[in-house]
Amino acid sequence: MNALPDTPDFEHALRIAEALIFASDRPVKPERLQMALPMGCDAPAVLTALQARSAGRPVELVEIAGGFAFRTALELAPAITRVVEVPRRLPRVAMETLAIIAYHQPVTRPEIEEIRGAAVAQPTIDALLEMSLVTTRGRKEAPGRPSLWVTTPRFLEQFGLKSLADLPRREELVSNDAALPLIPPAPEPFALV
Amino acid sequence: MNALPDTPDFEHALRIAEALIFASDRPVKPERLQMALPMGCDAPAVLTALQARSAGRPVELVEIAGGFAFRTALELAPAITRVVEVPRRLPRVAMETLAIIAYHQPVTRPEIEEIRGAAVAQPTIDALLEMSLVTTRGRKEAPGRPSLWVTTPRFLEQFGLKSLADLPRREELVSNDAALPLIPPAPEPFALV
Amino acid sequence: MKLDLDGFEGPLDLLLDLARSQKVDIRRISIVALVDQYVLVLEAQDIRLELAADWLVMAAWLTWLKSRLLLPEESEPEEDAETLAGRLTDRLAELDRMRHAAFWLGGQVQLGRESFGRGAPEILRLEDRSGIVADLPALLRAYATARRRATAAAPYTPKPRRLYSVADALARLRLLLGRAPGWTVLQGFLPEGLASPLERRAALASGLVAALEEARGGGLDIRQDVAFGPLLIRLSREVRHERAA
Repeated sequence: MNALPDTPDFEHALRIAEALIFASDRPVKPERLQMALPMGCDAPAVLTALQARSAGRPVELVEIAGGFAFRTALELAPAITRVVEVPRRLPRVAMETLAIIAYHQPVTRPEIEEIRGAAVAQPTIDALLEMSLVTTRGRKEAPGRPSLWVTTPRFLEQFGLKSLADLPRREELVSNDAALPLIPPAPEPFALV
Repeated sequence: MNALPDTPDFEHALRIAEALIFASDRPVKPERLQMALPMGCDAPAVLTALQARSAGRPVELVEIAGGFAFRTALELAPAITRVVEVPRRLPRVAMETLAIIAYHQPVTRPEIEEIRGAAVAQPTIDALLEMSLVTTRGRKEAPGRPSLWVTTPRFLEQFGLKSLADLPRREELVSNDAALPLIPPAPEPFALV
Repeated sequence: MKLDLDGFEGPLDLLLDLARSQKVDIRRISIVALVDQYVLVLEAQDIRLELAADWLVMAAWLTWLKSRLLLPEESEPEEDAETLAGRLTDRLAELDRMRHAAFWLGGQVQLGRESFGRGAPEILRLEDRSGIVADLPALLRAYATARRRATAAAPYTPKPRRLYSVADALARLRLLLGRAPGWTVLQGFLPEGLASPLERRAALASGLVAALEEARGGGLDIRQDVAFGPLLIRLSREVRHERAA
């Protein structure tokens, strides 16, 4: 027996869902919500209904990092940032390192440096660690047993991603970019193609 | 010129207030909200309106510590609160007392204090008793007839021991523990004359 | 060619930028043109010291690559220059992709910048603290700690030991000597019932010292006939005469 939309049971389930997700500082997984709902209420159905209702409100329900969380509407950001302290941006090097970890995880630091063609300074790793965007998971069975770096659920939250599959595919990263027009190379005497 | 209730300007101010209070890590004072509002919007009026609208909703605006914050409705608390088992650690003194009873049983409290080299307070003994880790068995035929303390079967269970004989020998734990009253005196090294 | 070197982290960065300034698809880039431009940059710019080593390796590698490409082909078992150039192109392409990924990430709606989460989350857990964490290692550690502390705190008290002192020996000697008529073995003057060998040795030593002291004052005579033989003592003649008088 399922509680159907617009029945008192379903409305009660919606109230529970809203309160639970609102109170939580991390995205709430459907399984966690299910534990809080009365018997016969389907968490995914409740979440879908709640998402529909919150659309257009100042605080919206979004799916993120494998769960659901309330987030302020984008257009309100300028007003809010006037009084809320906004963390400073990550430097370019840190963003690149983060991107490499995101796409190549699990990846060792020497491998990151190989891809960047330059050393990764400790402050860069520190900055990413401090924001809990990356972490290590085990070590690579290679000389020196270097640590393997991966992104965290917090990374998904930071960039509003449902999962790592939300990252653009690698092929899309270059070909869709207008800044790098695909002009055929000029004929060169020793052109290598 | 003030934005009046039910005008678009006032509605926008309500949206800003809701998002700001949601995102703030502490109760929002009217003066702080005022900084985020467009010119001509009165923060107290906006807060009053927001409070009225949120009444009866799963998340209500409440005045708290001189500011305003959202709180989940009280009647939803049982549904969204999860009981988590957080086992306590035994305080250091209790652990030491328990260890001494385990090794020296049956032992009186003065003897425990002698072995610890420090006093053992009654609440410590009470805590061990309450957790059924120790019990008394008879009294020592000595002045004051002090109770003799022993460990219980629950103690063995808690520490995963088959029997007390599973405990490592004392000498393996504390080398050169010559001050232990319960160790037999060593034989004289020399015999002359 | 004008380059702002401050933004660069390493040679690959520079190569990538050179590649871009050629306005070409990196995957189809002319390595030779790249090498030429790179060498130009190396000659024209002040290179930051910490990058110099990296750059030198890259420069050497590129120079070698260029020489391989310029020289007529030889049959050699090594990787050919085309493969190496291809690998460089792949690396540049991957760095370029990661640059774009970073750019894409930077353009995402970010938490705490464009959108905000709950600032003051509520505590959604009730703690049941009825259980205890207590494992055997903790118990054993506690025992060792308690014992070490107790041992360290206790002041050093040597075992009380009643040893026969020189003064005791003197008194006993004076008391008993008069009763013995002639030469008597020293041990005969020692108290009886000394249990431990240590006590017996101490008593013997005290007895000897007392006898020597008495002999020095002229109170008694000592003799030992052979080395390690028995020590014999008796009252000195003067004392005997005094007593007799």
